[in-house]
Amino acid sequence: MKALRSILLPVAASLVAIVIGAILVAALGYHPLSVYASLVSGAFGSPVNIGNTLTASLPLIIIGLGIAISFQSGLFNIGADGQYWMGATAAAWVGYHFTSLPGVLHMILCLVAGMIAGALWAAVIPGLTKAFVGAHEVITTMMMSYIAILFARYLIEGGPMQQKGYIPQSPPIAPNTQFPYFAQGFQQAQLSPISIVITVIAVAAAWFLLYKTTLGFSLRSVGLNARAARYAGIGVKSSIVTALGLSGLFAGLAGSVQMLGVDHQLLDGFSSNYGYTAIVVALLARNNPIGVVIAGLFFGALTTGGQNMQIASNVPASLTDVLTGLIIFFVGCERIIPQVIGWYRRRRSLRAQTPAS
Amino acid sequence: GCGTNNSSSGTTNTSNSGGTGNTTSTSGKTIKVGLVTDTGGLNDNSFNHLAYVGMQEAQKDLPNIQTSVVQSQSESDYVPNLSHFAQDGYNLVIAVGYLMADAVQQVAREYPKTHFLIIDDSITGIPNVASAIFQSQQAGYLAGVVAGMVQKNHLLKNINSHNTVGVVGGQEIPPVDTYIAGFQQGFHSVDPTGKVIVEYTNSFNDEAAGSQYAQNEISQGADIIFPVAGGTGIGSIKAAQSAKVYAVGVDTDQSYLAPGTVITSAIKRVDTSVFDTIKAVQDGTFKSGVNNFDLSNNGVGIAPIISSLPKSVTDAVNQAKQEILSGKIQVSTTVQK
Amino acid sequence: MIFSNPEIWALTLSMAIPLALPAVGGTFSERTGVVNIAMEGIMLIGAFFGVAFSYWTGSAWIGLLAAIICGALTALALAWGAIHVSADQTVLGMGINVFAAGLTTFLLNTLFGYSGTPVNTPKLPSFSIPGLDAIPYIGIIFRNQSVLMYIGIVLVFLAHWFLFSTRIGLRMRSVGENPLAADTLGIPVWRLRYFGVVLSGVFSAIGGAYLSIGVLNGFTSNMTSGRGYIALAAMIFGKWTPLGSFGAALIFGFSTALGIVLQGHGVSSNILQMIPYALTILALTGLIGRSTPPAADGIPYEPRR
Amino acid sequence: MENVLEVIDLKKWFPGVKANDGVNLSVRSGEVHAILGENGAGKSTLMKVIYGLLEPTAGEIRLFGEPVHFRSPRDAIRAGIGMVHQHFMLIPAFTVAENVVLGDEPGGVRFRRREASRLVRQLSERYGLAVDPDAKVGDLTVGLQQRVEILKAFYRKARVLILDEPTALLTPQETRELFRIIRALKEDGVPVIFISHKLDEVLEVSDRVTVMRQGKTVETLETKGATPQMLANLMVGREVVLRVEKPPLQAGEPVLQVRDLRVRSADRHERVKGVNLEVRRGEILGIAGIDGNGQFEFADAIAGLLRAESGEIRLEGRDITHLSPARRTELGIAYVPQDRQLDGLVLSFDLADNLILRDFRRPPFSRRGILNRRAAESQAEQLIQTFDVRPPDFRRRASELSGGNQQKVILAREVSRDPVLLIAAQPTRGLDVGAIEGVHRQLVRLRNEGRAVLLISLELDEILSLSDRIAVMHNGDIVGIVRGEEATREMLGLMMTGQRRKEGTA
Ligand SMILES: Nc1ncnc2c1ncn2[C@@H]1O[C@H](COP(=O)(O)OP(=O)(O)OP(=O)(O)O)[C@@H](O)[C@H]1O
Ligand SMILES: Nc1ncnc2c1ncn2[C@@H]1O[C@H](COP(=O)(O)OP(=O)(O)OP(=O)(O)O)[C@@H](O)[C@H]1O
Ligand SMILES: [Mg+2]
Ligand SMILES: [Mg+2]
Repeated sequence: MKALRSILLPVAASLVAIVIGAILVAALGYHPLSVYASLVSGAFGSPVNIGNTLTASLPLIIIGLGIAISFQSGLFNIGADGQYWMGATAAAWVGYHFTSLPGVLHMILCLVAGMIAGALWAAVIPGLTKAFVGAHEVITTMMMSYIAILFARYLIEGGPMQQKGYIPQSPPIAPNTQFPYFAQGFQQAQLSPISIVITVIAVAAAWFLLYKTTLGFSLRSVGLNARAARYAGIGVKSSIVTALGLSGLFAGLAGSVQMLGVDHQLLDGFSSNYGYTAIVVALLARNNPIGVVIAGLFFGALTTGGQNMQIASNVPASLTDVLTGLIIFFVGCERIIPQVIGWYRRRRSLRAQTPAS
Repeated sequence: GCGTNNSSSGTTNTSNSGGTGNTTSTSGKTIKVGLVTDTGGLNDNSFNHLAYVGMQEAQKDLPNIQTSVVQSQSESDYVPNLSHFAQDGYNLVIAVGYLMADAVQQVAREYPKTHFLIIDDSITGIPNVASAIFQSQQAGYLAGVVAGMVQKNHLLKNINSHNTVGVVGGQEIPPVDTYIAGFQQGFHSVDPTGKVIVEYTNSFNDEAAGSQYAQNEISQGADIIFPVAGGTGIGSIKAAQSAKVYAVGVDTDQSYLAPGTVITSAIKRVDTSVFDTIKAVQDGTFKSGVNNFDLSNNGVGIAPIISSLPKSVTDAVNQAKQEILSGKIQVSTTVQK
Repeated sequence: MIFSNPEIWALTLSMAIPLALPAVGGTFSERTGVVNIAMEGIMLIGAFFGVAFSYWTGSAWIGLLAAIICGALTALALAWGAIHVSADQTVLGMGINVFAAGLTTFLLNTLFGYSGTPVNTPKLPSFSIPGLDAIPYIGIIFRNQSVLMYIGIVLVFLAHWFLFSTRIGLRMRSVGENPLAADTLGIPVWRLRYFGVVLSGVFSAIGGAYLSIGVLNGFTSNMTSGRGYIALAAMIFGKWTPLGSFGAALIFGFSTALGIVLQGHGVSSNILQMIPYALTILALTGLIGRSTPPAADGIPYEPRR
Repeated sequence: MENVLEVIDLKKWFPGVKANDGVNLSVRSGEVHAILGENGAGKSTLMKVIYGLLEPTAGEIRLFGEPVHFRSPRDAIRAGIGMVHQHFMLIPAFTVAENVVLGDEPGGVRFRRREASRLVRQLSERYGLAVDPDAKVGDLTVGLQQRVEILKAFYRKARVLILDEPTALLTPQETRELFRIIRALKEDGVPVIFISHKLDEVLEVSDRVTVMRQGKTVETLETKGATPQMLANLMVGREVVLRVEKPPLQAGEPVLQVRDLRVRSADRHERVKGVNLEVRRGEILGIAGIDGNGQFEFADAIAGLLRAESGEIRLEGRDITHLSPARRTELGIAYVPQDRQLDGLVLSFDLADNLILRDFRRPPFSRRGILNRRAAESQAEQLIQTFDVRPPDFRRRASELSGGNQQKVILAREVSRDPVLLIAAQPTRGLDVGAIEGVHRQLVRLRNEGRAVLLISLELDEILSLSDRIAVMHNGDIVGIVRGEEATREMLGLMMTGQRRKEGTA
């Protein structure tokens, strides 16, 4: 019953947002049904579209897992975007530097490098300063994120990672590190089955870590009541550093998976604000790893579908953001639905009573 | 929010992409053209917008052209967006920006029957891909000559004795840096001891930052500002206007932004290249490979120079143009630091 | 050398104002107990409708008024969700940010087309303060600045006085610290929270209007460029006080100005632009240390009646 | 005498709990009316309903004969009801003066801070509740906070005053002072509703007593003629043992040895100033003292939560001065902290998780970093049964339990760890007599099993009835140590104000 409720409510709330969005769309002079139809078919209408939706979802899911871990530990890692960039940068560097390594080993090395880079980016400055000086992590992670993006850009805009020539981009990573697509359909969607497998493993790992290990238990205790955790002998400072580090580790993993599976080289346009969308993903998922998967797929579908909606119904893509914003807002407000139902029931039972009394 | 009330009135004057084809004329075969912007979007005040303008012109002036636009939200949208048009049987798909080069190569091979045009990158060896390369350093050079003349001879009111011009770049990337490199070279060809301050805002849509960077350069004595930064640059031009100094526009004739302030603009005819390519596809004369747009085919150039400047400036510009065309001057594409 | 260049101070101030205003706004909201990360979105709303109404009515002042009203209405939506529905305030804020970015870009494109807002849109006046502008160095700071900058500075001080020296300010803070305690003393918790959030919308919208019709006269999509998020940091940095937020905004404005002024000497602009972020971290760890939010910040208050 | 306040067949139901289920109460003008009842009997709920904080499910409230329907405390305050809340309704970040005047501040638009300060100083002098009006409430000891809470009620000059456990944290002197004020109010005809778990206080100050059990009022009787035993039995509904039996002391070798310990509190004040102390196997050592004299910092330092500035702490001969709290936990220190909600529990964890909070790193609860939930559940089942935690369901969140049951959970966890040393800080604060009996029995059982128990309490009666030896702390130092059976209230009271006494034979 509880589980059913936790699925039905967000769905109902999304419906409310969709209806309000439809009114808005109609007011702006578009046909709401055709707009929504193209949104849905853009996201799921063909195998390639589904592939594209998945491709857009995977980084959101992996980063979202990390953010969920930080949230559960009572920390607001707002700088996942920078950690994601650092992961991608490290993976790219390892990917084109060591060309003599055997394929699988090289791939693993790239992934590990990305994870370490992301983890360090979050753990060292934001983590240690939070633990020992009390520097607010919202500020430090945000600032470190801006720094990361500028740093990555510096590397390829005239810095040491720029490929010879004119365009600011790193050399491509070695072919044996690029995740194979196996089939034409996957290739079209830039979706490697290996990326999917890694994402599934990441989800399982995050879930296991949070709910089945002593580390997860400590982190959650600290997140819910740091004082009680301290009284119980849990190291709050080390938990803060660990939580931010883990959070960055997932973001870094996402960056390296994106590098190996999709981009293959570091580019100026690598940014896509995944780190920010993933915050919403984690929040809407109530920081539950399984929920992160659902929310991640949902946002992936919205982006992919939005692109299609533009093409099919000539609605500017910014309208998807309007809809997305409404959906986030109303899913956030999902509690209004049982409230309204309860209020309605009470009124009805009141009305039923009145004649009797 | 309060947007709903206002926006309903907006439907009357929507000027967004035309979806319905022009079917009034019967001559010319019907072709479908799709435009994929990079993440800058159509309001980038730069090449995405220009490509769109070119496409709209084609729709207006040529018969039976159907157009559609998709603005990419992230770099991972490039491949799906390009494929989408190709799959839908579009005859020509236009990709704006060198960032899409890889995506175009991949998709073009998958859809050999679709024509592709990529702006700002040179792809060769794929029979269905044409590339438009702009020698924007040449446009920058001519604009630099104008600025140099003004500085050296103090041709305008309020020009100080610092002989300094300021460049506000969006980011250290080729489409920006080529302009700047040419501008520097052109400026120094006239005024070898003058100073060019080059700064980058690292953003293309922050008007306020553009204004502030310009103000800083003005405070260092610069009295001609050359922004190469899309929307950010608009702020720079406005800053020049309120500080009563001068500006050089970019990409398109930007004198409308601040008449009397913008002395000329360095122009890159992305719109022409798009228009021409659409026409070529319709006529069946599509040519793959690199199409160079430079001074010789008026693919780049400068906008009319402000009338308060003497003819000597126009003469100097014309002379520089001749020298470039004759190969006597080679314009560099790398910024001097 | 660099610091003797008065331009750096003028830049500092003009860059601090659009951070300080939303930061002060956020302070009002969070001091009454509602976490507000929607400053970015509300700034965009203010910036866009400021320009739009300025153009439609031909008066930048009406534009400013429209910006304030639209900002307040947006904040009202946040307040409703946060207070009446007890929804997660971070989610709501994120939703508003995404919504506002989409809506303003969408309206920009549909109402004004892709070439942007008309260039003949009126902007608010800029002027120098007579007398002040004659003083060397200081003078430059107050030379030909937007009227909104002067208003902004006054607002910051006014806000501080309001929050810490008036009866209603005391009550607002009590609601953010312990709403149950305030309730038992007969203080209307919800009403004050609405007031705080709406005030935050007003301040953020003025901050947005400062960008679009204060220093400029046009709107470009996403023109706030993350200033609302930096303002969030400034608010925390300033320990949830208006003067502290202003101080943090000044530090940030100064280091950004430093990054600009240092350019053109061959150092990569990417590296120079890290200065404000790096300095903020340094200042935070070195000078400021722990900053504790209002005790009930982000916790919905549901009277169990 | 007229009835000022009448409550008629009042019901207040929460989902799953009938907190008030048929309450009848009448309070006459000029009387002190005590309410007695076990933890969870519904006393506070009743008061909150009267004060407008909760809306009744059914029933009627009459004030001066008129039925009233308060929608919020605003209405109740207007009608002249004042209340001291059991759980402090204070704003730690505000000053004492700000807390007291909030809602009725001096000034127009501007808040006249100095005037507020003056008013509160006057008030505190008039009522003998000394407290600095400009101190931040968060910096005050809980005892002082209790005074602020009482001052708040007096500031508003109520026509009916509700005091929900006002004395839980007062010193005996302060309690006496409060009773003086209550009697003065009574003279003025202001009725006072007084809630307390301390039967002697109820007998001392009240005119009538209403006893509540399981949400219902059981009986109202004249205080004259009632005895503690009689009241206790009425509350609990069975025979209660008011004094715990202890076999004679079998003290062994020292378990805890503290030498010259100096500790600073979190706010950098030196709170413990060179304490020397020993606790032996098989004894309960009680620390008596007025709140704020360093006893809780002392306990924190032994548990490892505060750093020792200097000095030495030894556990079973081993130097633990610099070990982490986690290491000390492993070595056998158990700790029942003073504030159960803040420090003792993770309120949104369920009971099973709360019960392994200290030991989740050890087998059987985990192996190699992997949790074993089944072990946690079976341990929870067993503890819940042994300690009679209600409701007996380990899947419940700790937040859903009443305060007394929360305390039982903490105690169960700490006692079950087989500790070498148990530190219990205020283990029965706010508990009813029945629950206190249970806690005391557990402490004595541990002692009898040969463990060392360090009991810190502000309740002299608790200290006196349990301790084998009593150390009195004043101003960060031990003033003296006396044997439990030799100690008297008067003797301890004197020592607590700082009068030294030659160390006895203890
Ligand atoms: N807001 C609430 N929601 C649900 N149950 C509640 C709520 N408040 C109180 N209860 C339940 O109502 C019952 C009565 O609680 P109440 O606080 O009135 O007891 P009490 O007699 O004051 O006890 P104590 O002596 O411990 O203060 C308890 O079982 C408690 O758990
Ligand atoms: N703000 C206050 N208002 C009224 N009484 C106070 C206040 N602060 C402390 N006291 C009284 O003074 C007593 C001693 O308190 P305090 O904690 O300051 O100890 P101290 O002896 O001054 O220690 P230290 O030497 O560390 O300052 C307390 O028990 C309390 O009764
Ligand atoms: Mg109670
Ligand atoms: Mg003192």
